[in-house]
Amino acid sequence: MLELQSIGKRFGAFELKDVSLTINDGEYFVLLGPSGVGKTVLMEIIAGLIRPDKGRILWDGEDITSRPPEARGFSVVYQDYALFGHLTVRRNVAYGPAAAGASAEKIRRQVAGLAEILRIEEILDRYPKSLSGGEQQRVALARALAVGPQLLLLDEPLSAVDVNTRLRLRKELKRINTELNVPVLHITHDPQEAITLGDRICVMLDSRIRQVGTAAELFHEPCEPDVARFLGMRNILPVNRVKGGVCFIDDRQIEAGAADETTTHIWIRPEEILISTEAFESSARNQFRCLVAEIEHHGSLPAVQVVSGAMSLTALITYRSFKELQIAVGAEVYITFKSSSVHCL
Amino acid sequence: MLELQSIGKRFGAFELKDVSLTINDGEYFVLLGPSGVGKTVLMEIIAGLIRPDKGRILWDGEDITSRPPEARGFSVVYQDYALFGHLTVRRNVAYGPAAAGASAEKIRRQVAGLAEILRIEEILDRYPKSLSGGEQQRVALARALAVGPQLLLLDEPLSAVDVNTRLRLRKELKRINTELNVPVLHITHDPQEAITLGDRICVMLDSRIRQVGTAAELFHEPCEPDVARFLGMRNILPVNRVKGGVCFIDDRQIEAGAADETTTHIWIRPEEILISTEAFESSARNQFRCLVAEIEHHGSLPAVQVVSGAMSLTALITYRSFKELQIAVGAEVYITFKSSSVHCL
Amino acid sequence: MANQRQIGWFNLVLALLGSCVILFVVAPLVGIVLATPASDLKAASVDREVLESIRLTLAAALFATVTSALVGVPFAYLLARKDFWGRSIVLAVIDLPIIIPHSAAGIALLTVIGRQSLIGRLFGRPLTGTTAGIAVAMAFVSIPFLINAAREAFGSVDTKLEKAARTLGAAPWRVFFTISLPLARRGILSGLVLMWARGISEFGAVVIVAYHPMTTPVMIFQRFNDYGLGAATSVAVLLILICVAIFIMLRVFLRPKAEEF
Amino acid sequence: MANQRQIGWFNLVLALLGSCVILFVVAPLVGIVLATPASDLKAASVDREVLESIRLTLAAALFATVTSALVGVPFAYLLARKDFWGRSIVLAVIDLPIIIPHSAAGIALLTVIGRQSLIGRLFGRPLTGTTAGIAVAMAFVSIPFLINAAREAFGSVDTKLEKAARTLGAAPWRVFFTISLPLARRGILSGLVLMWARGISEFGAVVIVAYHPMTTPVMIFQRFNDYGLGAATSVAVLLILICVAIFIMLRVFLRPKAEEF
Repeated sequence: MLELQSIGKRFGAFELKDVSLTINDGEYFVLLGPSGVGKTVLMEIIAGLIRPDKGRILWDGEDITSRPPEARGFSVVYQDYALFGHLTVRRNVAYGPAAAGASAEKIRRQVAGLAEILRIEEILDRYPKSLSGGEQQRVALARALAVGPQLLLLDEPLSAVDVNTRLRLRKELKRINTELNVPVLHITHDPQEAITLGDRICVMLDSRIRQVGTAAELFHEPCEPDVARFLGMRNILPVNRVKGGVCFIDDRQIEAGAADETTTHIWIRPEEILISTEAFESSARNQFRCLVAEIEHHGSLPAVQVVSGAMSLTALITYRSFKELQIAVGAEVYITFKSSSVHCL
Repeated sequence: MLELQSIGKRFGAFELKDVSLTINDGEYFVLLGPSGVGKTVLMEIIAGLIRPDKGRILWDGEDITSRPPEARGFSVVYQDYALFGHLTVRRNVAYGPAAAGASAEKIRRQVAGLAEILRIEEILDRYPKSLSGGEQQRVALARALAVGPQLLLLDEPLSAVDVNTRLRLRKELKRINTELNVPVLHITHDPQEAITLGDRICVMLDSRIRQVGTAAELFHEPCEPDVARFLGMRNILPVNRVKGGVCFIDDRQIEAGAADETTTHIWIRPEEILISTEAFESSARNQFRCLVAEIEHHGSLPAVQVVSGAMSLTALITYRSFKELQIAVGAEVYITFKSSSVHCL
Repeated sequence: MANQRQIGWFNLVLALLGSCVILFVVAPLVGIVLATPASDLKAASVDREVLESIRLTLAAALFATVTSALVGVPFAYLLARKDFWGRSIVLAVIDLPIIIPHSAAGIALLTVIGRQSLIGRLFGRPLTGTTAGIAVAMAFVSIPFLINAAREAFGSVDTKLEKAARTLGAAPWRVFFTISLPLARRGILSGLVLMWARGISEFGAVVIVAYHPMTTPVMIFQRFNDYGLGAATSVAVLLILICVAIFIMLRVFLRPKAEEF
Repeated sequence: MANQRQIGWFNLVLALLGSCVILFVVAPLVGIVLATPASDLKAASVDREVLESIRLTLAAALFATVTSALVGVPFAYLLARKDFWGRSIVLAVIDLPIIIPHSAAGIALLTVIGRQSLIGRLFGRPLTGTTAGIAVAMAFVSIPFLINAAREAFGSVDTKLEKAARTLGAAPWRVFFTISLPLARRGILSGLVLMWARGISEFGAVVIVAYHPMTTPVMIFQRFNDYGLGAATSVAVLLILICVAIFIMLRVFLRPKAEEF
């Protein structure tokens, strides 16, 4: 178990502030944040490549803050893989065991085993330069796993490969984590990736940790609007005041079952908003007449942006409804959503 | 109107093969393809920066193949903006008019006008280095527009900015295209971007043009499985044979209204597949008992991958149904889709 | 902790080796300054013969530099941008003066500008023993420094900037003067100063082309030969100080400023 | 088309300027070869005095290079990797020998290794007039080339590779020998050859430290002074050929091979 206690680090104008977090045994932990927020610095602090100005790092309760990287056993896979260009794939993978003084026979067996797991047997005698992005990625993983790491640190490992390879490698990473029972710290700027992979996700904004939790927790109860926005959520509305379960938002009132005095923002999932061409009676407590302001086609699900007075909301509907309702920019439509669909922040 | 006639270009192992296409007046034309496919080379051939080995380039019917870039009037916005670091924003924007010998007064007015349109008035006296990605992007656009271009060439203009800026800039690009009536050639590797922006989209794979059409045409009638796959479509199944509107796919038979002898692949939209925990009678002609193989959370819409024999399909359902149906990996479910939902390739 | 000490050892050994190098470079310079009484230095700095040689040296090197720049900088741009047939041979030829022994270079120059040479006959008299001859010798041995510096400076200018400028309607010559040259100016300027400094310090080629008029490096050699070490050191210190001043100028004023662009 | 011609003009002018530069560099070298009858060259190449001086020159320069490499290459690694206080001053100090006039450098070295110096008194006799003295003079003027080449070579090795190696369990010294040094080997090797070539061609500093034993650049100067141009050219051509051969070796064998990595 890795524990960071109030880690701080300053480089000129950049400052990492008071970072505390825990990575449990066998956990797939994702560090999610926009670029430039200090994720890589934090990773290098964990690896021992950068010394923090403040704070302590504990591994299974033991203070390892001043232990050099070669004695920590946390291996790093960098975004561009950082393969050793002057060595064959085989010798890249063997680098760690050789540095540890393993016997030639033991190294041979270890390389063979990892080559099988990661399906790189065919390329063991090639040089990194001649490999595709996906192959390089697997070699980098094999090299990192060859030392039998206590913790695997992955710095944006999927950002340099194309979409299809990325989907395949995601599964591979998760499989390694589960089968070899290695805890993983995975850095990414992509919320999708974090959701798909992370047992727990840590959202970092402005060099500070904002929220740690499972994907479900983050998406259902983001702790602040910044986090929600970063996660790509739409329909976050600031609330002026709340009275008896009704949120006052500029010139509109929205009924929200969960609203109380502490509510500052509400959030409505785009796919929980129903669009109709006529008003209708239903159990849903919120219904507004709107104008269609814009239609965006993301993949095959049209996102319809509607405005009602000063309030602007986006609804995600199926392509079929989109065609049946004949929605066009400027058309008058009704939106309907349940009071229980209104989430409070 | 720009016409490329059988353009070919070879650089060592790379070859651009027989490219012919037309960009109409005022059109927003998107060139879509994975990286390394030669999109930038093609753009530089259009700009006059690279001379093609073969083929002709016509502008309004006139052959401009051997005309140098400064005489074509097609301005380029590069991926990293390529702003002149030794000049202020103002002088960056004024570069083109100054090169054309415009009077100081005319340049002043032109810069002021564009600065207003692109909202860069505040930063006119700053140097590019001090600007954010989104600001640099707008300056690059202003500079390119200052020459009153015949055609605007954009090379991955949105790939270096963060998600929120990207969404804002997309609208800006579309607005410029519409309001100033400048035809745009926009290069991207992102199908989403192509769909959102393009009046017409040209899909380029393996240095060759595969299909040109509107977003709707591409998504409803992709001409070949490669194109469909690149567009991110799931559920493309190869058909063994077709008999009386029934497609034989390994050990399964799917009814498809549109299938005939020429059908080689069928394609089912993930959101047109219904998932239920029990079989039911309906007008939909295709129903299969399946096992849930995997659940992926992309944003807030879960993608459920199911297998029935050798057939694997993905269904996109709402988060609410997902919770109500209590779908878990390994569960038995039924999928149902209409014969008219089966698209033939 | 053992591992902590290991890091320390590694860097300590490197630092020790480094100190040896620094000492090796600094010791002779400190030595010569210590060996020169202030009075000798003062005497040298008002010696008309010395001052005249310094003036000659600076002027000849400046002339060599400016002339070379007018021809060499545009050529460096061509070398940075175009990949023509035989380019690597041309690059090698430009580097030749760096590795040719300077006394041999002086002899070689004599075959071109000496008494029997085409130029010698053309002008009616050889360039040997003239300021022009000195400048030619200086230019020959130092022009690679200018061209290489300018070529690298142009090479570090992103060609996309030039391409963008072309599409904005600028002809090639306009792109060169408004984009390439301003963006490469620091590198070119430091190449100019470097070439000037190399010209000033040239001894081997100059002493063969022109023993008179006497440049300062030649004068140091002559005084050492004719009057011994004592007579040479004060002039040597004076010249070293001038070169170090130019060098500091190069380092301090031409260092790329990170904050600008 | 008018615009097409414009591009042509621009490049044509640059190419013309380039031809002037090439001519300026090549003419003296062609001139000296043409001026030397084959018989003279043959005579020089069997002249025992000449051969002995060439042997001495190559050996002294080699000795200077190898010794400097053992100390300087690890130091270059430190300079490439660590950002310590005063680093830019250290970098400047290392470059000093490049800009100090070589005759002045020779005088400065005399104050350290000459008769009156500490080292002179320590050994009971000065290093002047010895092979060791020659090697010291060669090392002084050429060590910046080695250190800068090695520093740049190490600098171009991605530090992420070294970091990755550290996390794989390799101690700093192991990372240096298994990652940094092999990846920088081409740059270092070309720095070594460059330093060797610069040592061979050194004249100014060597002639002051040791007129005897006579290195080839000194012999060219001595023959020119004592017997005139004719006597000097054959030795000069011989030395130029040796230097050009080393130079071609540097260019052909040490060019980075694109296909490897």
